[in-house]
Amino acid sequence: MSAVAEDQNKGTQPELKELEQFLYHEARLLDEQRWAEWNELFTKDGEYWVPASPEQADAQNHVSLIYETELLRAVRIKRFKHPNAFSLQPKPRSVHLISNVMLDDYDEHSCVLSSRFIMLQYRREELDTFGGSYTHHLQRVGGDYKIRKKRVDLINCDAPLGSILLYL
Amino acid sequence: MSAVAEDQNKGTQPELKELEQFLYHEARLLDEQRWAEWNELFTKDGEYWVPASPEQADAQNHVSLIYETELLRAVRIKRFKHPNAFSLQPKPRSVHLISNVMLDDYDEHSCVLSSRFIMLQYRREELDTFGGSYTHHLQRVGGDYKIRKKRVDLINCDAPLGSILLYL
Amino acid sequence: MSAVAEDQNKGTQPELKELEQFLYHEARLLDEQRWAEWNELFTKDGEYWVPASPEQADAQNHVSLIYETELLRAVRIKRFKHPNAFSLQPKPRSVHLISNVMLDDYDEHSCVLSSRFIMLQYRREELDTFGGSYTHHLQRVGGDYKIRKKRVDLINCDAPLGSILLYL
Amino acid sequence: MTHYSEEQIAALIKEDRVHRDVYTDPAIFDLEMERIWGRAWIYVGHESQVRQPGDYFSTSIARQPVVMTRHKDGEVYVLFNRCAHKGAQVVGDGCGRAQQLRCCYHGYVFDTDGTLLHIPMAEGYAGSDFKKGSPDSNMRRVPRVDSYHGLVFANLAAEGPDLQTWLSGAKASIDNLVERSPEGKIEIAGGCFRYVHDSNWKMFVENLNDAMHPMVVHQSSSGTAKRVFDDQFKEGDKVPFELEMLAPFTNDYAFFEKMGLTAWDYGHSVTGGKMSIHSAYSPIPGYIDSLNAAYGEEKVNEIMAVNRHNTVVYPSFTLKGAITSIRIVKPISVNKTVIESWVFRQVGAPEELFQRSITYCNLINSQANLVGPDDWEAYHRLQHGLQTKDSNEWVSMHRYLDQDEIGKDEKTATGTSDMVFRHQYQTWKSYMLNQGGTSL
Amino acid sequence: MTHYSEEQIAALIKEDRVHRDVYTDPAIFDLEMERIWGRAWIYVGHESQVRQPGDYFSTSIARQPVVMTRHKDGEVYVLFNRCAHKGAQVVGDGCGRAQQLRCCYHGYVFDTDGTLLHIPMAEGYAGSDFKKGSPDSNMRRVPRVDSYHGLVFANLAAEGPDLQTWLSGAKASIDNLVERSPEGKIEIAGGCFRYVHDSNWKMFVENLNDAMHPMVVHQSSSGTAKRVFDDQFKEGDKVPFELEMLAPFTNDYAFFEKMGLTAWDYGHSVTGGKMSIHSAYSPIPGYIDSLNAAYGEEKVNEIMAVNRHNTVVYPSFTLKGAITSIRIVKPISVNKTVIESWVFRQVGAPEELFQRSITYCNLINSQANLVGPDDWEAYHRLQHGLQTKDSNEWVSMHRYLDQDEIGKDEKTATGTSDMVFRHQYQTWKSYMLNQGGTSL
Amino acid sequence: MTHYSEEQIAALIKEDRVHRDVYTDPAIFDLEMERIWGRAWIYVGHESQVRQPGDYFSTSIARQPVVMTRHKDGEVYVLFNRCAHKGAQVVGDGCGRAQQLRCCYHGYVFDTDGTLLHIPMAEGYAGSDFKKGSPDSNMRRVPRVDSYHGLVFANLAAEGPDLQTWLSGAKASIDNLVERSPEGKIEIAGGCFRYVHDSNWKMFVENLNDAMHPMVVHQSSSGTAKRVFDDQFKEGDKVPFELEMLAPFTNDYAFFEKMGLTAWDYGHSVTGGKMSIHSAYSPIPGYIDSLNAAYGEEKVNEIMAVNRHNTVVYPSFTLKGAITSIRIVKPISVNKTVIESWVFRQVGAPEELFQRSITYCNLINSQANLVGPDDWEAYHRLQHGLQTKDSNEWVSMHRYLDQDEIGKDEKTATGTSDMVFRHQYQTWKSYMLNQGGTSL
Ligand code: FES
Ligand code: FES
Ligand code: FES
Ligand SMILES: [Fe+3]
Ligand SMILES: [Fe+3]
Ligand SMILES: [Fe+3]
Repeated sequence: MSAVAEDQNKGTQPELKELEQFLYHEARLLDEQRWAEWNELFTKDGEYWVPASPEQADAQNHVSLIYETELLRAVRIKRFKHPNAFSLQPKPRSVHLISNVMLDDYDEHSCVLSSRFIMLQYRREELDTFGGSYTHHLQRVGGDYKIRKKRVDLINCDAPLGSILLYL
Repeated sequence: MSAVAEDQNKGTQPELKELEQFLYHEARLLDEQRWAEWNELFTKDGEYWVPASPEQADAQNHVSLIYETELLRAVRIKRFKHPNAFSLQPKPRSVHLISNVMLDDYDEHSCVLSSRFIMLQYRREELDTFGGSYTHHLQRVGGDYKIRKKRVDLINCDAPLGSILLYL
Repeated sequence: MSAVAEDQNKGTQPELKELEQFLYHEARLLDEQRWAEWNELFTKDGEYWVPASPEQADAQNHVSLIYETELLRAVRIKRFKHPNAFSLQPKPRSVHLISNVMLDDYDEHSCVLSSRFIMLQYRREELDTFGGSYTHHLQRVGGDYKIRKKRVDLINCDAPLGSILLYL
Repeated sequence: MTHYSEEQIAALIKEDRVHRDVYTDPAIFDLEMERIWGRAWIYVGHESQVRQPGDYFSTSIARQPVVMTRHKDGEVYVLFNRCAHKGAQVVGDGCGRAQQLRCCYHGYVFDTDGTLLHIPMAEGYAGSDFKKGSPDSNMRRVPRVDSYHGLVFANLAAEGPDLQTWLSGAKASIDNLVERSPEGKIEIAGGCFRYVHDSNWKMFVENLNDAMHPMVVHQSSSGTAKRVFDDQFKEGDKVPFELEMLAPFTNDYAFFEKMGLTAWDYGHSVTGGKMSIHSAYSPIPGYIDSLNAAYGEEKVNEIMAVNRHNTVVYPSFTLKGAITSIRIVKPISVNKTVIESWVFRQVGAPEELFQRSITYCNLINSQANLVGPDDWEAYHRLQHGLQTKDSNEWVSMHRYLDQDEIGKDEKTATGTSDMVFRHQYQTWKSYMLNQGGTSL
Repeated sequence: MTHYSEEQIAALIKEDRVHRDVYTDPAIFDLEMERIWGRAWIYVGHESQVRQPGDYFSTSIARQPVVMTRHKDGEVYVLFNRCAHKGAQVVGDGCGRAQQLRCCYHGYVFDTDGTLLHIPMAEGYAGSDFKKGSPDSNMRRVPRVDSYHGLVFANLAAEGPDLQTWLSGAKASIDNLVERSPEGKIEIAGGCFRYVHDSNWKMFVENLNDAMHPMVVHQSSSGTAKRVFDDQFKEGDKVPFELEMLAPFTNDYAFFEKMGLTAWDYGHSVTGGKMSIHSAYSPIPGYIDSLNAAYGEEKVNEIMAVNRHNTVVYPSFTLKGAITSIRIVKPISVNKTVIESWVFRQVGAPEELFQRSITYCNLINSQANLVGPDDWEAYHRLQHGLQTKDSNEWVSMHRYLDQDEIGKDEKTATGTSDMVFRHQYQTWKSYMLNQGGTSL
Repeated sequence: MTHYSEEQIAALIKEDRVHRDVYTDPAIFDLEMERIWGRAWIYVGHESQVRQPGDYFSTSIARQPVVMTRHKDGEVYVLFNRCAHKGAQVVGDGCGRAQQLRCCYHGYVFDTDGTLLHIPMAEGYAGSDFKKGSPDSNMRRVPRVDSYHGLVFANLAAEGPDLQTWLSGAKASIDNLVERSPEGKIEIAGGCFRYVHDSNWKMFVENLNDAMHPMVVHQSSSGTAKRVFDDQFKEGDKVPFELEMLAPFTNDYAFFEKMGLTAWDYGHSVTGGKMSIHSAYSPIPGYIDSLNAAYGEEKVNEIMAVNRHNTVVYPSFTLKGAITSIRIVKPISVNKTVIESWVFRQVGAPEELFQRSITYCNLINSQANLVGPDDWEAYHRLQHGLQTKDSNEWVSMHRYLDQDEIGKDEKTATGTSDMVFRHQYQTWKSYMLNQGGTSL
C-alpha cells in the first residue's frame, strides 16, 4: 500500500521511520519554542506557507494566513523574544500531533511527505484546536534532510478565525 | 509488547508498517473525497458500521448511526455528487488522524487491526471533533488488503449529536 | 534524525516500533478500563505524575494534578469499582491518541520516550479534550518493559479546569 | 426580555400566517414552556422501560429533570428528580434498577414512589417541618401521570382534561400501533438516537405533516436510491428493504395529496390514513399469519388498512405506526431542540418486523444518514432565514385556506394543505392565552 | 435588558469622553443595530463579485442574511436571504451562479431580482394572498441599494440621505482609489480574511484613526523589521517590500502628527491626506507609466499626491487607498466582531501592484501574522478593562479638545488628536437619538 | 431580567429554608455581585506574593480585573486593572515585577500605586481634564484595602466596617494559622489549582461547613483508603500521610457532631474548634520543638489545641488552619464558579510540614483527584435538581432549628446542625436588603 513503488531511476526509497522522526523533531522544536533551531531546518530558499483557501494555487495572487521565506521568519523569530509583543504575553504554548505520514514522492535528492496534524494552542485560559494536513518538500543534504517547503492546509483555513500566534 | 506473538500455524505476521499505510491511504481517500476508490477498498461483502452504543453486539437488533453494505454505500456515494444534497452545500470537509495502530489478530488470509482516531468535520463555519476507535477486519487479496469490515466506535456514540455528514 | 545516535557503551538501541506498541498497549488498557493490568505495567517504585505547572521541577514542593505511587494507584483503582463513586456515575469513557513518539535516551537497562497525546474524556453528554506531552521512563525487565515513571504534561495544566476523572 | 400582553400574543397568529417571533424570540419560548409544555400531556416513556419494581428511567419534561419508576405496588410513578433535602438530582442520568433512591449528597433515602424512607441523624429534625409524612419531605410527583397502552404521559398542571380525552383522535393511531402486535403488546427495544437540532422545536413538529417537502428535501437520497435500484435491479427482482424505504419519499405530489390530513383538538394531527409512504413494503413472512391467528382475518384487514404516516401528539410525541417507531421532542432553547428516536418491538411478531424498523430508523432518523441531515438543514435555514427581522415578518400558511372540511371533532384536508399548521397555531394561541388548547 | 430613555443615551456621551456602557452593554448593542446599522448605508460587496447575470454573493447586514445578485436586467440587487414561503434561507452561504434561486425546503423558485417565479402545486393558493405578484410572495429587497464606483451599499431604512450625499467627504477616498487604476476600474480578487475579535465593533473602528497606538502596539513587529533590515541590508540595497511595509508603523510621533485627521458628516473620517505610512514605497515598474498614458502626467501627479491612510465610512466600511484594500466590520454581539479584509486589483495596472497588496494583507491583516494580533490584543484588553464598572466609568477622548478646525463641511485636526473619536460619538448620539447622524 | 423588590428578596429567605431562585436566577446573581460582593471585604492575595517594590499580582474582585502591587513606599496597593486613558487592562494576566505599569495600547505609564507618570505627547492634553494629578488620570484604587497577618482584603465600597471588625470571630482562625509558624510568618508557595464548577458559588461555600456530607460523598475515596490500609498495613505500621488524610472523611456522624459549629456576624463561620478531621495526623519531626523554642510549651499547647476544620470568611475566603491552605471563591455566573486552592508555607517550620500540605491539596483539592470531583458532582446535581421549578421550590435548612446557642457575638450549634446555613442566609438577606450584613 505504500504510496509509491520502489523504482530504479528514483534512487533508493527513504526510510519512512526516519522521515517520521524528522517531522516529530521539527514539531518538537516548535513546541519547545526552539525557533532558531527550527529555522535552520529550512533550506536557504525554504518556504513556510499556510494558504487561506483550500487547494490554493500560489501565495502571490491570493492572500495567505502565513507565507514566509527566510527574511520574514527572521523577523517573526526575533519578535518572539521582543519584550513588547503583547499578543504573546502571557506566552502561548503549543502541542503538535502528527499522524498519517505518507511518502508521496521521492528521488535521489528530495522527497514529498503528506501527513495530518492537530495543533493545540493555549494562552490565557483559551485552548484552541487547529487541524489539517501538512505537505513537506524535503531535500536530502548529506545524510540529513532540509525543508524546501512546508505547506500547512488548515481544514478551516477560510473560516472566521481568531489569532494564530505560533507556527502551525 | 506486540499484541500477538509470532505463531507458526498463523502464517507470517503482516508488516505493521504496511498495514498502517493501508489505513492512512483509506483515510486519505476519505479526506480527498475519492469515494469510489474508497469503496473499492471493501470486499464484495464488506461492511461499514458505526454502532450507536458502546460494545454494541450487532447491527440488526439495535440502531446504528451507520450500517452500510455495498448497496447503501453506492447510494451514499452517488448522493455525494447530487446537485440537491442540501446538507452538503456548502461542501463539508474532513481530516482523519489515525494513531495507536495495533495488530490484534491475523492468520494467512486476514488480520484484525485496532486503532484510535480523531476526525475533524468542517462545514459552514462549524468545526466538529469526533473521536473513538477503529476496528478493521482486513482480508489479504494477492499482495494487497481489502476491508471485510470497518467498525467505528465513537466515544460519544450514544450522546446527543448533530449531523455527521461524512464517513468517519 | 533519530534523537539519539547508536552508541557502543549504551547497549543496542531499542526498537522504536516495539516501544510504540508498548505505549499503545498502555493507552489501550486505560481506554478499556483494565486498570489492574495497567497498574502492573509499573515497577514497584513506579510513579504516575501530572504536574500542575509547565516545567514543574518536582512533586514535593509544588501541587500536582496527580502524583501517585503504588499506594495511591491502589486506592484509585479500588475506588473505580466502588458502588458510590458518584462522579463516576454515569461511567466516564476515554480515548487516548499517542503520536510523535521519540526515543530521547537509553542505556542497557532503561530508556526515555517522549510523545504527544490527546485524551478525549466523555461523560454524561460532556466531551472534554485534554492534550499535551508524555515522558515515559521505561525499564527493561527481561524481554519486556516496565514504567518507572510516567510524566504527563498537560498543555493547560495551570488553567482553570473541570474534573479529570480518568488517568491521562 | 420582552413581556408579552395577551393582545401581543394574539397578534402573532393570523388565520393564514404566523409571525417570525414565535420561532425566534426567547421570551416566547419561555412562555411556551410554561403555558404549553406546562399544561399539555408530555410523553415520558413506555412502561416496558420499567418492567420490574425498582426499575427507573430518568428523563426530562420541559427541561425539568424527572424520573419514571416502577414501584413495588406495581404502579408507574413520575417523580421530579430532585431531593427533598437541598435539591440535588437524586437519580444520575440514565436508567437502571434500585430498591430505593438514595441521594448522593447526604444519603437521604426515598422509596421508588418518592416517599421519604430514611434520614441519617433524623433526630436533627425533631420538631421541624422536615419529617417523614410531610409532602415537602418526599420527592414530589409530577401532578398528573397516566398511560395509554403503556405509553406514559405526565402533566405539570394539576387541572385539565384527562389523558384519553386530550388524546382525542390521536388515540386511534396508538390503538392501531398496538393492534399490529399479535399479542396487542409493544415494548421499547434497540436503543435510541438523540439528534441535536439548532432550530426551534416547532420546525420539527410542523415538518412531520409537511407533504410538500419530501420530493424536494429528500430528492438527493430517495431519488438516488431509486436510480441505484434502476441500475442494479431488474423487473421482478426482490427489492431490498432499504430501497423500499427510501424510494417513496419522492413519490409524486399526487401521492402526497391523496394521503390527506386530519387534525383534532389540542393540536394533534396525522398525515395519511388509508395509505402512506409505508403502505407498499413487501410483506414480512409469517407476520400476517401471526396476526390472523390472533385476531382473525377480517379484523386484521381492518388493522392493516389503517395507514397513518406521521401522527403528531402535540407538542411532544410523534408516531409512525407502520414502522412502530416514535420521535420525541425535547426543547432546549428557542433555537435548540433534541429529537429522540425510539423503536418498538411488536411482541409476538416475527423479529424481522422489528429489524425492519431498526433499519428504517438507521436510514431515516440517524444523525449520520442520508435523510435526517437534509431535514436538519431545512430547519437550520428556517431559523437563520427568520433572523431577517427587517424583511417580511410573516411565515405563510396559506395553502388551501378556507378549504378544510370541518367534522364533528376533527378537521380534514388534502395532503398538501397547510391546514395542520394553521390548526397547530390556533391551538398554540389557545394555550398561550390560557384558553385550554382546544380550537374545534 | 435595561431600557434606555433618550436622556440616558444622551448622558453616555460627553464632549470629551464616553461612558463604558457604549462598549459593554448588550442593550446598547441591540439599539445600535437598529438605529445606526439600521439607518446608515452598509457596505455589501463590490459589483465585480457579481459580474454575470445569475451571479450571487451571500453576506449579512447587521446580522441579517442578505444576498447580492446580478439580475438579467444587468442590475445588482440586494435581497433578504429569506424565502417568502416559510422563511428558509434561500441561498446557502457563499457565492456562485444560478439562473434562478430555488429554496431547499419546498422548492419555491425566485428570480434573481427576488420575484416569485414558480410554486409547486400553485393551485393550493387559489384565492389566498400568497401568489405571484404579491410583494409578500417575493424575496424582499433591502429597502435601498446604491453603488459608488461599483462599491455596493444597502440601507435597511426606506428614508434618509442618498448614498453620495451620505458619503460626503469620504467620496474623495473612493475616487482616488479608482483613479489609481489606468482604466478607472477596480475588482475584488485574491480571497479574504475573516478575523474574529472578542471585542466591541467600535474598538476596531476607532483604532483605524488612532495615530497614538502604532509605535507602541506594533513596536515588536515593525520595530523588529527595522532591526532585521539594519542587520541584513546596507545603504542602497533594494529594500524588500515586506520591510518597506512593516517599518513605517513605528515612525515617530511627529510623522503621525503630520498625517493629520479629517472628519465629515455621518461619522466618516480619514487619517492622512498629503502623506501616510504608505507614501514611501518604492515604485512599481511600469505602474506610473501606465497611469500617465491613461491620464497624463499632471493629473497623475494629483492622483498620487493624495495619500489617505485609513478612511472610515462609518460604521461598516474602511479603506486603504494606496494598498487598494478594505476592511469590513461585521458586529456579532456586544463583545464579538468579525473583520473581513478584501483586496482590489487595479485593472490595467501591473500585476505586481496587486501582488504587493496581497503581501500587505498577509503581513498586516492575517490572523496569523505579526501586526493584527497585537491590535486584537489591545481591543481584547479594552473589552476586559472596561469590565471594571466600579472604577472610572469614562473613556477619555480629551486629546486636542477645542482645537479642531471646523471647515464648511469638515473638521480637521492634528494626527494624534481625539477629534475623530469625539466626532464619531457625536454622530453615534445623533443616530441613537433618531436625529439622522449629522453633527457638523 | 426580573427586577426584585425588597419584599421579593425578603420572601426568598425563610427561617428554616431558602427559595431555589437564590441559586438559579441570573438576576439574583447580579444583585449579589453588587450588594454582597460589592460590600463585603473580598480576599485579594497574600503580601508574600508581592514582596519587592514593583511586584504585582493580577486577579479579580467580583469579576472585575484588579492588580495587587507592592509600591516603592513599601505599601501594598490594589488597583483596578484598567487604564485611565481608554480603559485597556494594563497588566496582562499573571504576576511579575515591573518598575512601572505601561499600558500596551498607547504606552501611558502609571506608577505601581496607580499614579499617572507619563503620557506620550502630553501636550495634546493641554487645558483638558486629562492630566497628571487628576484622579481620573490615574489607575483607580479599589476604595478600601487592608490586610490582616499579610492576608490582603479589598472592599469595593468606600463605607462600611473596617476589616478587623468585619472579620470578627474569624480573626482567631487566622491568628492560629499564623501562630503555627515558629516565626509567626506564612508565605504563599507551591502554586495553585483553579477548579471550574458548573454550579452556583454558594453551593461550595455551604459545603465547607456541611458535616452531613463527607461520609456519603467521600465514602468511595476515604472509605476505600481505609480498606486499602487494612489490607496492606498491620497494627503499629507507620501510616502513610496520604491515608491519614483520606481516612477521617468517613469518620462516624458522632465525630462530626462533636466538631461543632460556630458562626459570627457578616456570615463567617467555622466547623471544629477543639477537634477536627485534621487532629490525628502523626507529628512532623522537629515541628513542635521549633514551636516550643519560639513560644514555650504552654503557649504551643494552646496553639495546637485549636483545631478549626474549615473557616469560612463569607463570601470569598475559606481557610484550613491545620493544613495551612485556603480556597478562594470566584463567582463567574449564576451557575459557574472557579475555586482556587493555595498553600501557605509556615516560615521556620520543617519543610515536611509544607510538603504535607502540598500532598493534602493534591489529594483533596486537585481537579484530577479522588475527593474534589465527588463534591463537584454533588454541586452539579444540586444545580440541575433545582431546575425543577414546578417541584418543591424550597431548599431545606431545618436541622436543629431553634437549638442554636446564641452567645454574646457568636452562635454555636452541634456539628450536623444547619445553623451555619441559616446564618449565612440571614446575612445574605441583610446584605441584599442593604442592611449591612450583620444578623446577630
Ligand atoms: S441534597 Fe439530597 S440528601 Fe441532601
Ligand atoms: S420555505 Fe422556502 S419553499 Fe418553503
Ligand atoms: S488605553 Fe491605555 S494607553 Fe491608551
Ligand atoms: Fe423530511
Ligand atoms: Fe494597529
Ligand atoms: Fe466534601
